Formats: sequence, C-alpha cells, structure tokens
Amino acid sequence: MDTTQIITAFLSVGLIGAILGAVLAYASKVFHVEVDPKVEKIAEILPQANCGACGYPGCSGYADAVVTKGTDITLCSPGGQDVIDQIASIMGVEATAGKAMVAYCACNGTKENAKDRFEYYGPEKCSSAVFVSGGHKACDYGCLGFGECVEACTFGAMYMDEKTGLPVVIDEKCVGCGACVRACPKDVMKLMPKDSKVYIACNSKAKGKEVSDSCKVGCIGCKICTLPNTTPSGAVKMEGDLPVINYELPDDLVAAKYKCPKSCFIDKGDAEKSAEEIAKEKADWKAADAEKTAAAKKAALEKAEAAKAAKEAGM
Amino acid sequence: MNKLQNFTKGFFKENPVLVLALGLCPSLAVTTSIENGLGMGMASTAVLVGSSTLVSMLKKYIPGSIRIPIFIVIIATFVTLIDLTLQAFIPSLSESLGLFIPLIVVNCIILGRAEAFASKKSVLDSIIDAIGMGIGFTIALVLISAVREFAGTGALYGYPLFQLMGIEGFKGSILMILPPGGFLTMGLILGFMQWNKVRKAKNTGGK
Amino acid sequence: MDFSHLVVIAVSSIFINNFVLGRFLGICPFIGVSKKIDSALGMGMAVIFVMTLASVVTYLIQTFVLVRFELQYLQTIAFILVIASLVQFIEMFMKKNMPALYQSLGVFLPLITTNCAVLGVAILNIDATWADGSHYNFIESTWNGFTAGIGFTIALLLMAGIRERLELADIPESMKGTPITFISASLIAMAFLGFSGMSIM
Amino acid sequence: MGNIIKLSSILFFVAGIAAGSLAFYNSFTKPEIAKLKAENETKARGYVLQGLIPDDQIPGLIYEEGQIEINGMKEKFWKVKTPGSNQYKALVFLAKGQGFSGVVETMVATDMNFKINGIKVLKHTETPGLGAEAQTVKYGDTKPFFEGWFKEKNSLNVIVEKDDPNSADKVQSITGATITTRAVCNSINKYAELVKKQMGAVQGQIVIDQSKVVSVDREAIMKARAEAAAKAEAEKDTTVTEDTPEGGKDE
Repeated sequence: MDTTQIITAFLSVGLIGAILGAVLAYASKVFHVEVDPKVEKIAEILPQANCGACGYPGCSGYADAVVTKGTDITLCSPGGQDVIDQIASIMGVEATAGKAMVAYCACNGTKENAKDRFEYYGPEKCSSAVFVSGGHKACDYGCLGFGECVEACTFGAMYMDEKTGLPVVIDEKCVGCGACVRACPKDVMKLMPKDSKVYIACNSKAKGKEVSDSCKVGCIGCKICTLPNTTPSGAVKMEGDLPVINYELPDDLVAAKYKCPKSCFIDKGDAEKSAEEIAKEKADWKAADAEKTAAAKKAALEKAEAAKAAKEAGM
Repeated sequence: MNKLQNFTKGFFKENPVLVLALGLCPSLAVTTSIENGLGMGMASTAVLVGSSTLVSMLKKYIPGSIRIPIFIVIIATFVTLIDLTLQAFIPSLSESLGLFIPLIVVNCIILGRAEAFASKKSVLDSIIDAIGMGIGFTIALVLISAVREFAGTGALYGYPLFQLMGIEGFKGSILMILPPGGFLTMGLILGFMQWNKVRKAKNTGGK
Repeated sequence: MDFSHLVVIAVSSIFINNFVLGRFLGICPFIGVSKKIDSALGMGMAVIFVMTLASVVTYLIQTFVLVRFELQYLQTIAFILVIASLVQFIEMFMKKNMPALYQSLGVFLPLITTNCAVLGVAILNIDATWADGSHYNFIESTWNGFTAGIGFTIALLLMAGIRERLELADIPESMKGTPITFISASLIAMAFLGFSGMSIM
Repeated sequence: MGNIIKLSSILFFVAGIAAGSLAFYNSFTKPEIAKLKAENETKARGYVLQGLIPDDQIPGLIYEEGQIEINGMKEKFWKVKTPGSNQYKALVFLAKGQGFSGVVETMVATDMNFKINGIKVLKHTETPGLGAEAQTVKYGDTKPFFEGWFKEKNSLNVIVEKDDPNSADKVQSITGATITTRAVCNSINKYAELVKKQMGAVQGQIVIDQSKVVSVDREAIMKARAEAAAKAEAEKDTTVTEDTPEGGKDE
C-alpha cells in the first residue's frame, strides 16, 4: 500500500474541493439576488436533483413557476408525496392569506342556446378545434365544449355536463389554481372570489346583432347592468361591448341579474332552488322594483315640483 | 407508511423508471441484453444503498448550504468504488457498461433519493428505501432489456430460445438493439403502464 | 493541428453519434424540456455553453492534476465536482450581472449540472483516441464539447417541434404524453441511423 | 469571511477523505486490474496462436518483446519461441486502427512469413449489429465467424473484397460494416509492415544460421507483392507457404 499516493489524492482533490467551496461561498455573497422568500422555501424542499422531469428548468425554475405562475404542485416525481404535501402547506398558507378564488365558465352557450356554424369532425380537443376557422361555434368567444379545462384540472373539481356541453366547476373542490384558465384556448374560463355568488356567463365581445344571431343568451352590450339605478355601487363596468364585474366593490347584483334582457348574470345560489322558487323570487323582486321605481318616480316628481315651487317662490 | 410498504413501493407503484420516468439514460443505453441490464441495475443499487446510508448517517453534520456538493462527492465516491471493483473482478461487465458506470453519478434517482429521503429519515428507513428503489430500477432495466434482447437477437439472457427449440429463422431485428429500438421499447412499456392506469381508473370510476 | 480531425469530430458528434439519439446521453432533459420550442432553444444554448466550458475545464484538470499525480481513477469525482461548481458559479454570476441573459438561458443551468451529457462529454474527451493511439488535444476536446452540444440542441429542437404538433393530435389515451414522445424519438433516431452509413475518414 | 473558510474547509475534508479512501481502495484493485490485463493479453496471444503451435505448448511459450514506432508512439510486438528452441515460431502484434466510431484493436498472430494464423478483435466501439458483429459468435460455433475469414491470408496484403476483388488475400466484409472490416485489414497491413521492417533489421544483425529464414522471408515478400499486382500469380503464394514447415502444419 502506498501512503504517499493516498496523501496526494487527499490533498489534490481536497484542494480542488476547498477552492471551489471558497469560490462558491464567496460568489453566493457577492452575486446574491433577492428573490421571493416563498420561491426559496419551495426550492429548499425540492430534491435538487435538477432532473427536469417536471418540465421546468431545474428545481428553482419549478419553484419559481409554482409561486409566480401557479403551476401544478404535483409535478415533482423524485420528491414524491412528501414534497407535494410540503409545497401544498407553503402555498396553502399563502392561499388563505390572499382571497380564495374559484373558476367559472363565462359562457352559457349550451347546445340549445348557441348555434353551430358547421359540423366539426376533428380531434376532440378545444385546441385542435380552434384551428378550424376559430371553432365550430357560431360565436367566436364561446365555449367549444371538448373539456380541455376538465382535463387540465388536477383536483377533480370539474366535469363536463353531457346535456349542456359545458364544463361545470365544483366550487368545494376548486382551489383556484387557474390551470383550466390557462388550458382554455377561448379564454372562457375565468376566476372569481369564492364568496361571491353572481357572475356574467358570457364572453362575447361582439356587437349586439352578431351575438343575438349566434346565441340566445349572449350579452348584446345593452349596458342596462351598468346603469346607476341598476348597480349604484358601480361594480359593473363596460369593457368594450362586454360588462365586467369588479368583485372588490360590495354589491349583490340582484338588480342586474333580473334586468339583463339575456339573463347573462348567473347566481350560483339559484342552482339549489327550484324553478318555482326562482320564478317567485323574480316576481317578488319585480314587484318590489316596480314599487321602488314608482316611489322613485314619485319622489323625483315631488322633488321636481318642490324645486319648481321653490323656484316660483324665489321669483 | 410502514416498512414493508416503504420497501415495496419502488417495485411497481413508484417504480423510478416506469412510473416516475427518472434515470432514463442508463435504462435506454445499457439495456441491449439482460446481462447488461442486470449488471447496471445492481451497480446502481449498490451505489444507491451506499450513498443513502452514508448521507442518512451524516445528515446532522452536513451544513445545508453545501449539502448538494457533499452529496455529489459521496455518490461519486461510491460510483468510483463500484467502477474499480468491476474493473478488477468483473471486467467483461465493466467493458460492456463502459461510459455508463461513471455516469451513475448523474442518475437523478440517486441524488433525488439522497436529498428527498435519506437526508430526512432514519438510517434504517433510508437503507430500506434505497434497496427497494434499487430493486425497482433493476426490475425496469431487466424488463426493458428482456424485450430488446429478445426482439433484437431472438435470445433471452444469451440463450437463443427459438434455435434451442429447433426453430430456425427468427433472428430478431438489429434495430431493437440500436438506439431506435430503445426509444420504441421504452415508449411502448410506458404506454402499457398508462393504459393499465387508465383502465383501472375507468373501472373504479364506473362503479 | 490537423483540420480534418475537427471536421471528423463535428460530423461524428452532431450526426453519427448524436448524444441523445445515438448515445443515449441527456435523455432526461430531452424528454423534460422538449415541450415548447422556446424553452428547448434556451436549454440547447445553455447546454452548448456548458459542454464547451466543461470540456475546457476537465481537460485542464485531467492534464495538470490527474495525470500529473497519477490519479486517473479519481476522474469521476474530480470532474463532477468541478462541473457542478462551475455551473453554479456561472448561474450566480449571470443572475446578478446579466439578468436578461439569465432569463432566457441561465434558468436552465442547474438542470445541466446533473445532465449526463455534460459529464459524458468530459469523459469521452479523455477516453477517445485516434487511430494512432493519440488522445484528443485541447482544441479537439473543446471542439468536441461544442459540437456535441450542437447535436444535443438539434435533437431537442426536432423533438420540441414535433411535440408542439403532437399536442393537437388525436392520440389514444394511453399513449398521451411521455409514451408517444418516446415513440417519436424512436422514429427520429431511426432517421439519424441513416447517418451511420456515412464514410467520414 | 468566517463562513467562507468554514465551508471551504468542510469541502476540503469531505473531498479529501473521499479521494483518500478511494486511493486506499485503489491500491488493492490496481494490481488486480494490472494482473487481469496481463492475463487477458496472454490469453489473447495464446488464442490467436492456436493451430500454429500445439495446444500443450502454448502456456509455456516465450514471448520476446520487440518495439515498433508508429506515428511517434512506441508499440510492442512479440516474437514467439518455444522453450529450448532458438528459432522464432511466430509473431504476435496488437493492431490498432480507426474503425467506424472508434479505435478497433485486433490481436494478430502470423507465422514467420507473415501469413495470418489467427486474429481476435479485442476492443471496439462499433455499432451493435453492424461493426460489432466482428465479435459475434454464431450459435453453435465456438469462435466469432469474422476471425475465420482471416486465416491463411497474407497479413501484409489482406484486403477487403470490395476494394480488390481479384486479390488472393481478399476478405469478405461484415454486412453493413465495410468500414470496420477495412479498419481491421488496414491496421493489420500497417503493423505487419512495421514488424517486418523491425524483424529484417534484427535478424540481419544477430544470428547467421537464421539467414536462411531471412532469405525465405524476403522471397515470400517479393512474391506476395507480385501476387498482389496480378491475380494470375496467386498460385506462387502456395509455393511459398510450402517452404515453411510451420505453415504446413496447421492445416
């Protein structure tokens, strides 16, 4: 046995290690860049095998994607369940701190409601169908109904309703990760706060005539919902020819729901009620509204008269 | 998770190659014959067990910020040990595996296991996990190489089955031994795994 | 310096012995990062860069440390240590000083540390011999690293291009994702096999 | 700063201890590897000499080392003697040539007329199924089929059939691997030529009673060259082989 050889081996490789260690330690100080602490935390948990199995450039790349883009947290195969749980706990803390969101389908173009332009016989995928002159639906903005969003959901929080041909989100299971939003080629899937009830079930930015030709329940851009006496809070604003709800402003939007000529405002609470109940509620509201309008009219009239009287008195 | 589950999960349920799709380079490159596949699987298992044990033993003394370089050094040490051992005692295997013995170092399974499991769990658990994963890796390698060897040369573990039975003619297609065959076999096996998964999901979903 | 040697190296490592399709090196990133052409290109560039650099550094380590002290058996440990540290250093440097480049290329660097293609090219550089028994010299090693990186990038880009289209294809449920990717890789590898009839000497 | 020193000293010890323990282990395996290499070399030399020298004499053969210079590198070849005999019986050399994807190393044994007795491809990196067939043993055979093709050919002139279909020393090429076959042939030509040069010089210097062998040798070479030029003269090659007793024996 040759001791000098062992010593040479020890020293030479040891020195390589020491030099590299020193350089790296120094570099990590000099070249330090501030990053989101969450990214660092997740990167810490990931196995650092940098194998690329997740499809992202290395563990830190994946950590960054999870935090900034809301990527699926289950992609790390070397880490297994342990890592998923830990990331979930980090991201979970964050999710409750912010506002919990759920996905919804901003289209009510069921098989009955929306017309088709032609029959489509391609691969049954939304992203394929889009390539054939924007899809087979007469409406350029509506749901194509092949359920790519459902496939994208890793939480089992969505299913396709066979009857309507539209995706349905199960609010209890939805974590608001936005995977379906990214999957949809028509941008029909959107996110809304979990505690809000009403959403606009139309995505069409087309003009009124065009919309009513292609869909029974499409928004024609009449702007009723944005009028001050419909939504005094100003929570609904037009963006082009489509109203958008600002969920930051508190409003029950009941007036908009009943006033919308195309019934584009959908109340999630209605799903549990029977048709009669809904009809009754609507009738009640209409009566109340009529009363209110009458009262308002009367008040306005009185006000005008009072003003007139004051004017006359002043003269 | 109990110890037995921990041991057997790598065989099939969390098979590193077939389910997790890790360590693909060796599982395609050396699987031209069962002998090579088995040799590679056992060499990797040995490295995996050695490095997992050591990492798990030293986990308290390794500073977090340079743990990765230290893990790499530990793994590289075991790989070199195996390399030297093979050269000295099983030279034929050493020659046919060639470049891919030193490349065990960069097999994601080993570093992944060291970081994700051994650096957190007890020594015994780490050893059990490492052996289980190693066996899973070996199973996958043997499976792939069996398909390729048979389709490529008509032989299994060096025994020409058809000729032994007196049937001449089937000599296999060289293509299966060549790189395209490796990719093809891998694709088909992974496809089969997925088919199985989809079928199971449908069965349970249907009820 | 024999120029024809460089041509032989280039043709061999780009086409005939393409790292991914002929030698099975770097399969993990080949499958992992080939979903989009953009990221495949970034990854490819990073690999070319690191492979070239790794060839340079490991050649120096081999010649001035390992051979001098007769420590060739420590090749694996010394090479991986040097490559890993080098890549990490470059990553940190780039992140701080060239954020734009880091976004497009640097993010792929950590993925490359444990890419067997990089360690593979370093070892192949040392092992490879010409017919007269001489080894690759410094320039030949570096050139081999560079061209092997190009070969890797070509394979990766081909795969990414195919996968972008596969996304839209009607594939049986059980073949979706990784399985069909491997089958496509098999077909590309078959095409590359055609290069092995080439006489380059 | 303190942290930097701490980290780098930890890495120093980890890397150092790893390297040290490997060096320790290496001190055990190194002689084993060397022994194995030497054993393999002896085995390969014995293997290619089969037939030329009776099996029971092979283990006791004396190998005298000679040196040839090729592209500035020194390479070994061996002159083979049986114990108690002054006469060389055979020549053995390890021919190296650039094959399709790397170097192909072939152990070659020839008689003193440079007629090949046996070859063995020791190392190659050729494509499985194509060039690698050079080592494949067909089921039922004991030796790779490729080796048999070279028996009795003149090592100075052996050539791939495709390159010269008229040569008496033509060798079939492996299907789809002409480059590999050509690499083996060319490397054998090149090394044999160098060995011949060396032998000529050595033998001219030393023993006088071997002058006969030398002259036979030269005659053989002249004839071998003539025969390479014209196919008609192929017959003369057999006359030459009859001159050497060793050549006749191994039929």
